[in-house]
Amino acid sequence: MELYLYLALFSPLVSSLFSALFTATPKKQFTGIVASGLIILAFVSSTILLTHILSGGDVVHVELMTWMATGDLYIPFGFVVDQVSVTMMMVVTLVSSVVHVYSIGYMDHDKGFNRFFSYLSAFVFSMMILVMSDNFAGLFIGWEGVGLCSWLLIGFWYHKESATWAANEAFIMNRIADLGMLIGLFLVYWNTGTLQYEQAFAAMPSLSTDILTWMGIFLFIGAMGKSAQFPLHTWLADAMEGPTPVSALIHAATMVTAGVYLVIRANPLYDLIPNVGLFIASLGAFVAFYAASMALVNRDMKRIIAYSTLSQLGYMFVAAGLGAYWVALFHLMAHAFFKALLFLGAGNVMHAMHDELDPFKMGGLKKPMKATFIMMTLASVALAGIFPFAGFFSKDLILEVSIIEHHYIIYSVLLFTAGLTAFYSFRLVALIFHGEERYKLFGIHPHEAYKFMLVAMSPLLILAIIAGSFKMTYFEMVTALLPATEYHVHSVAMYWIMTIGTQIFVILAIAFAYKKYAMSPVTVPDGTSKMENRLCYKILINQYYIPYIYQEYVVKPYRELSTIFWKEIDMKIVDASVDGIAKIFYSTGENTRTMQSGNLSTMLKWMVAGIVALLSLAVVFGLAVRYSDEIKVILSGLGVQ
Amino acid sequence: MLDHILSIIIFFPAVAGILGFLVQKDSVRAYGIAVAGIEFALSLWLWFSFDSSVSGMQFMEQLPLVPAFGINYILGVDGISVFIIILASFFTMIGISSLGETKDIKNMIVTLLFLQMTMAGVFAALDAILFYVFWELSLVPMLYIIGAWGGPLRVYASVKFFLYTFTGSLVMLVGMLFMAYFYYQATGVWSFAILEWYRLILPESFQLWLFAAFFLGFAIKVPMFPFHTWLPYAHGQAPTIGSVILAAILLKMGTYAFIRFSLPLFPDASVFYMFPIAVLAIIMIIYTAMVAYAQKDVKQVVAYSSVSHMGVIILGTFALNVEGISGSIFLMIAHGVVSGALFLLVGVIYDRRHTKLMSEFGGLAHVMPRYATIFGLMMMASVGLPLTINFVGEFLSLLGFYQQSHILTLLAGMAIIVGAIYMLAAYKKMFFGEVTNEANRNLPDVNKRELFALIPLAIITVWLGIYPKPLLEPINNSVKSVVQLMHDKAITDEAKSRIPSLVKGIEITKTSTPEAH
Amino acid sequence: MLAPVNVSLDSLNLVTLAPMLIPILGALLILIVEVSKANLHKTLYVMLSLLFLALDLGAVLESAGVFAANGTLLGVFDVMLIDGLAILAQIIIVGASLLFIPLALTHSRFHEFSYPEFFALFLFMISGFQFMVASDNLILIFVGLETASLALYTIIAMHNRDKSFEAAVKYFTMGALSAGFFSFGAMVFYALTGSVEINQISAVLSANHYADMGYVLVGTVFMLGAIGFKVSLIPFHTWAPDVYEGSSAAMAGYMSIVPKIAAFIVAIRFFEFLIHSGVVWLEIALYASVVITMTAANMWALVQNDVKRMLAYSSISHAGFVMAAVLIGTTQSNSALFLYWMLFAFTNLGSFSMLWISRQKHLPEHQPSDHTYDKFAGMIKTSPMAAVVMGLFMLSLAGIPPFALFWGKIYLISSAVTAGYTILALIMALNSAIAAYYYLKLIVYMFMKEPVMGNDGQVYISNSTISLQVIIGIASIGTIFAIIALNPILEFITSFVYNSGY
Amino acid sequence: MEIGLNHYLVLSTILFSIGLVGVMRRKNLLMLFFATEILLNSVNIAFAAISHYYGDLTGQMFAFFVIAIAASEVAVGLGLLIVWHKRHGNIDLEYMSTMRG
Repeated sequence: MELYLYLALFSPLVSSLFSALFTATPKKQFTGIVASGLIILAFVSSTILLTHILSGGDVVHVELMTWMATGDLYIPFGFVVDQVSVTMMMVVTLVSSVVHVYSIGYMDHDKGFNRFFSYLSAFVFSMMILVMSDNFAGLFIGWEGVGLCSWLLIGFWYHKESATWAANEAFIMNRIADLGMLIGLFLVYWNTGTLQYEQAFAAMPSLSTDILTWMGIFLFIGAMGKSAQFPLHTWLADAMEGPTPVSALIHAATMVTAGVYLVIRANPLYDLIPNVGLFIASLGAFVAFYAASMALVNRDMKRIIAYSTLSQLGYMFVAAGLGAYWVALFHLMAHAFFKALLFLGAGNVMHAMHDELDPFKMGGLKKPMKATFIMMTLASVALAGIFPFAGFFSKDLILEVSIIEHHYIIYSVLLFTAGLTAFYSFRLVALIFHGEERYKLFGIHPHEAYKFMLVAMSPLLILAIIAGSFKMTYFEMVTALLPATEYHVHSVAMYWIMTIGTQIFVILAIAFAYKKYAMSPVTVPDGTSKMENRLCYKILINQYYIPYIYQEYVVKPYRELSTIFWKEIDMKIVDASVDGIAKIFYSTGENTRTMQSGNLSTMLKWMVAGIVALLSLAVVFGLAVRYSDEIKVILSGLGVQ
Repeated sequence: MLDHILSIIIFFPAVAGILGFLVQKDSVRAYGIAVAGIEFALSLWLWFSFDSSVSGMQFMEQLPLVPAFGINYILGVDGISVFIIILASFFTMIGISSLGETKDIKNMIVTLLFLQMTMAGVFAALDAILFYVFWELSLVPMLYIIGAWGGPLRVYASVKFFLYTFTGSLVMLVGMLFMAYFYYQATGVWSFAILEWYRLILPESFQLWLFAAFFLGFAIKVPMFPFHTWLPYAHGQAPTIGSVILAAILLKMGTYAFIRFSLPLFPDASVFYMFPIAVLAIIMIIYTAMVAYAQKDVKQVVAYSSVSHMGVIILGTFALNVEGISGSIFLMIAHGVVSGALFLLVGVIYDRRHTKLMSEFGGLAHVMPRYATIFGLMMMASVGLPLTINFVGEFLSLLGFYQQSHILTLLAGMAIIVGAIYMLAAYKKMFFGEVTNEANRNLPDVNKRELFALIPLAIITVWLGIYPKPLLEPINNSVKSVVQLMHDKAITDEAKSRIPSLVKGIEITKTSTPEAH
Repeated sequence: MLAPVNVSLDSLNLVTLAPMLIPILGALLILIVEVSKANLHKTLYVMLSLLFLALDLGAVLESAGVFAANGTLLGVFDVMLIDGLAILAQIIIVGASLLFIPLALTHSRFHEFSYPEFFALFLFMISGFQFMVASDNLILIFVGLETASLALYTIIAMHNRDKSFEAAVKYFTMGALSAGFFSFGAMVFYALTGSVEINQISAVLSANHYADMGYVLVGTVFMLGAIGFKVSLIPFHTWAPDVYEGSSAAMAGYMSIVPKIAAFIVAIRFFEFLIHSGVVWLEIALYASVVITMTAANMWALVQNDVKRMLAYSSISHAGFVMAAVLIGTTQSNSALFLYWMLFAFTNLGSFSMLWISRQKHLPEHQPSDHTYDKFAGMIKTSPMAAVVMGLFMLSLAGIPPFALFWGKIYLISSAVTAGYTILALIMALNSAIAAYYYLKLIVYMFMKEPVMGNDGQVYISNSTISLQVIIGIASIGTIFAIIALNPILEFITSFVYNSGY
Repeated sequence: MEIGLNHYLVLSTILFSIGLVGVMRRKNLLMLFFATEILLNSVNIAFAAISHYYGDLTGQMFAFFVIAIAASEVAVGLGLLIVWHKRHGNIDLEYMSTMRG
């Protein structure tokens, strides 16, 4: 089995390096094909590992070599394939295989084709390290690695100012969270003496709650950055500047879920600190609603999906925070499939619309892009959580968890958000595919994507539909590692009322969206309509003014403070005082050199003055002898004995 | 020959430098590369014959110079110093081979060879006066390099560099003389041998004063805030080769000296001053990073980033535990490689455009993709991305200091944020966007000569990031003995508790020998 | 009625006089030669002087051997005192003179060397200094001091330029004043103790426990004034820059070494017993004047435009630095004084010789003085070897290791540290940093500036001859490789100083 | 009133002070030399008196040496003065300040 582990881990690396060889050369179709092949190889290996684990095989654990060893610290490159990581591996390799193949078509005309595959595979490699590592340090390598790749890929079109800005924003914001993560690692190390999951978690129950709470908080801060939780969420929407396959892979399916993965992985820790868990759940619920509300009015197709991702991450954190780790992981998996599908569909639309992102300028695309229409609709259905699609199983479960754990506020928030989710998803679908063909106003002739791209998307489609049916198999597998709490509402009647109620609520929301955007005529908003001038619309379209606040009250002051530090403090105080000391000597010399007037008379006077001064000093001394005791104290300080 | 390999490493370049005067002008570059190559080979030989499992000094040489005053010619290396020596000869080789069109190239090469002598000497010297001799002597070639080949403010910059560091080290010299006097009082014999001094246990009050005296000398060299202002000038005005060696090796003298002198000689004072120094280090990290962000000149960005990184090194040193000190030593090497490479990279663009202002560039990734790639790698290393060389050092330094103070480590950890901010901003300004300046439109990408210098650095950056063990293991062994020495020597309870004792038993060595797995 | 003088020649111990008599004989010989045949070439006189100085050195070393075996020698009615200090000082005096004399063999012809009297006066002067250091009798010290000084005034004037005469007059007048101070000081001590021998004075004073402290202080003030003038302590230093500027560079270098070591010996003999007997006032006064001399002279040197004048101020500063040894007054500090001065002799004579070698016969129009900084601009391009050597001397003067002066510096600072003068040690150290600036200034000019137009480098060696090159070679070898000879020298000095009771 | 040692010493001190004032005030080189002679001779008086007081010849010997030295100083000084006068036609200190700073 170790062979497959290595294959799964390193074939993306090989793929990345292989593509990297051709970065300087013009587009080579085979780089994409080879890269995709290698990623698929990783997928196949992961599948073999999955079957191994499913069939009750042992956890595969290898240690490649030492990374750092000093003092008591020992960090190896250790990798583990257990029930949790194999799930993540499956998600990562599957979605990335799809995205790789898809990208061959999507990036067809791009100059940086080879470079793109290099970055993309590097991302997969980093993600594999992240999920497969058997210790926190390895996790951190992957953590930063995906951050780097995310930076590279968001800024892939580096000639675009907005893209590079978004890349830097993402990187820096993630770095803020990474600091928390790093501190979390330090806490783990100094309290448990190791960074290996196994030993560290084993040592944790004996630690005081305070320490564990801090550990939990700092690790979660790391998770907040990567999973774009409030208040570190703004980068995710801006990250949509990257190519769409990137958004699908990184900013929907895999990287952003790393935070959830971390909380799941650290479940023995979070089990010990339910207060932090509750905070995580509350924050998750808040973000779920908060992000969904922004998605309601947004006019950028990719941003809407990004907010939806954010919202769904909130759901996952609710589950993880409430201790339903397997539920969180399950939703993570299901979400990966339908959200990646949604993004790839959006990518097709973008291609067709020549990178137009405003759905108000589309409409009626279902005719020219039938396959995409179907896929996106089904993905949206899955996202909305309609039975029997994947989202139903996973999302409803989270609602159940919250009610079973008696967190009714969270439950109601999540329920309401489910309605919002359905609304904005179908608002998007309706605006893009239904209604009149507004795109004609802009003289665009949309066309369907390459067939192989659609074929590549099909696994996701299938999984988005049927993933829910794996629930029990999955449950049995992961609960070998995660707390095996089954969540059942106590009374059957209650269960049915809840489930059907939710379904009706969601369907009503979908219907409302269709009524508003598909049935009635839609005009391209131009800032004059009554709705656009409402306060709540303004707040939502401006993302609650958070980016503005960051720009005005964080970024700008930082820049100004930097300039002040440089020009005022460094130059005018620190440096000037050093030069000032030197100048004191120089100017004293300059001012007193007149003492040497060259006149013999003056020179003689100086000599006599010297004698007179010494004589007066002698007189002073004579007086001082009377007060000798006091003076001796002072002199001893000067070193005179 | 192995018995005297350190002497050979030190004096070979000097002798070769003198002979270099006789070499004909057009051939002197080849001569320089050859000499530096031999020197590097010698230092590699040193590495191969170095026994990593020994924690003490190796290749010791001893020769009385002024026995009446206790001055001896004592050389030796341990895990702490050996790699910096290798790094020094490596950078001298890289530096000479990357020299492009330079006026008075003969003088430059001879000066560099002399500089190499002083650099090797500082790190190999085990006698305080011998150390001081090389320490001061290293100022002279650098003064000349900055002053003769530098930018418009070169004279100001070079003299400032010289006087500032000279002033600090004079105070340090007084401290050394005090140390020798205490040794004389204790034993009746004059001695400046560092290993002899290690045996001396001083009362705390003396430690505090002497620490302060040594500190001034080292802090200016490092340079620590608020003594850092010579550095931007020196870097800003120095030619590429000067900046490279200054950043890669000369700055490390200060941090190395902290570990060689301050910690083992004054363990109680080290503990006493730990927090004030940590605060200074944090100011260095955050404040200079912000200053770096405000710079308009890319070389100044890298210069200020050096100060910022040196802050992390200082912090790791004053963690006073094995993790922190090992990390800081590793980071010295790492920062040497990375900042050296960054200065070389800045030199590449300066050679082409004769400007270092970032506003002059933009979109260079289009015209110089290879350059952008290497620059990006080095930038990411500088930012401290895992699996690059810097991360190992930074991680260990911060990890080590976390044991001493949580809040301060949290503040110091801001390094990874603020570092990313100025580096990414600078990278964006230079490489991203459209090519706006016509002068940049047809710039040639890095050429073979430049690649010859940069590729090895890139390889080292990644290799040691993934597999730091060849360095970390010997460093670890030597640091352990330093920490144990400090623990044993400490007299105050505070110090005893802050500095861990390693004599806990066998289980430590068990977990730290990775072969077992 | 006095008793008839009745002493045996043996007890006179005339051998103690030998070192002083040899230069006097030489001087007389030179005068006789000159009288018997005029217009002989200067090389003859140079060689004669060299020979006699070599003999003199031999005699000094001979007495050093005697001292090492038998201890301190007294002679000629106990007026002569040949102890370790005297021998060490004579070695420095004669050695420096040996290095100086060949500098007369310049390429250009200078006025003073064409007179044989110059060499005679020079030898007289040496014997004067030798008397000065080899006695603890204030009369003999005074006579030696004045003999040497009067010869020196004349020698300076013989350079035969307006500035030389001005310098000689200034030096002479101030010297006369200082002679007044010396005699007045001696008179006070004579009045107090009835003796003019330093050890007698010391014994009498301590016997009555310094009862007349007020008068002791008055005497000390005047002695300090007189000796301060010789070693150029501020504010008695004003002659130094002008005299250095007025005399030839070689002579200036000589003056920065030899007269001062003689004065240091007197200072050691006279002041240290006072300090050790608890005349705290003197300690404070010396402390203050040492610090002021070091620092202020450094600051003035910073602002000079002429290299020779800068070196003059730097010499003042070095003198102040070394005067600290007298203040500290331990065996280590006294040894450090000699060590420092020997090393300083090499370095400073070397750097002044470099100025001498670049001395033009006539001052060019655009140049305000002989050795402006501008003159040295870009020297590395036109005359690299000379620039490197000059840079070497500057680095040594700045105290950059491993060059000669560094070793003297650390030993002296170490003695301050050892004696508990921590603040003084720091001030001494930091002064080196200030000083480094002006030495660097010359290096900056030589190495980092572009050459002045039309300067082909010939100017830097316009005065060069083999003999000058040899001297500079010796000086630079001494400067670079001082460390090798350091241990024997240090042991030698320490044993001599220690055995003399200092 | 008998003339004692103190009278001589006071006289000597007064003369010395006169000499000092003269050294400081005189602008004429020749007068300056006179002032220095006064200085030295004031000391001679004191030496002679003290020598007599102690009944010891040392002081007188010192005085003789001072006289001799003063004489040779005059010789050298006058020589310099004459040369200066030949070259510049004056012996005023004011004109003797080409070197300064």
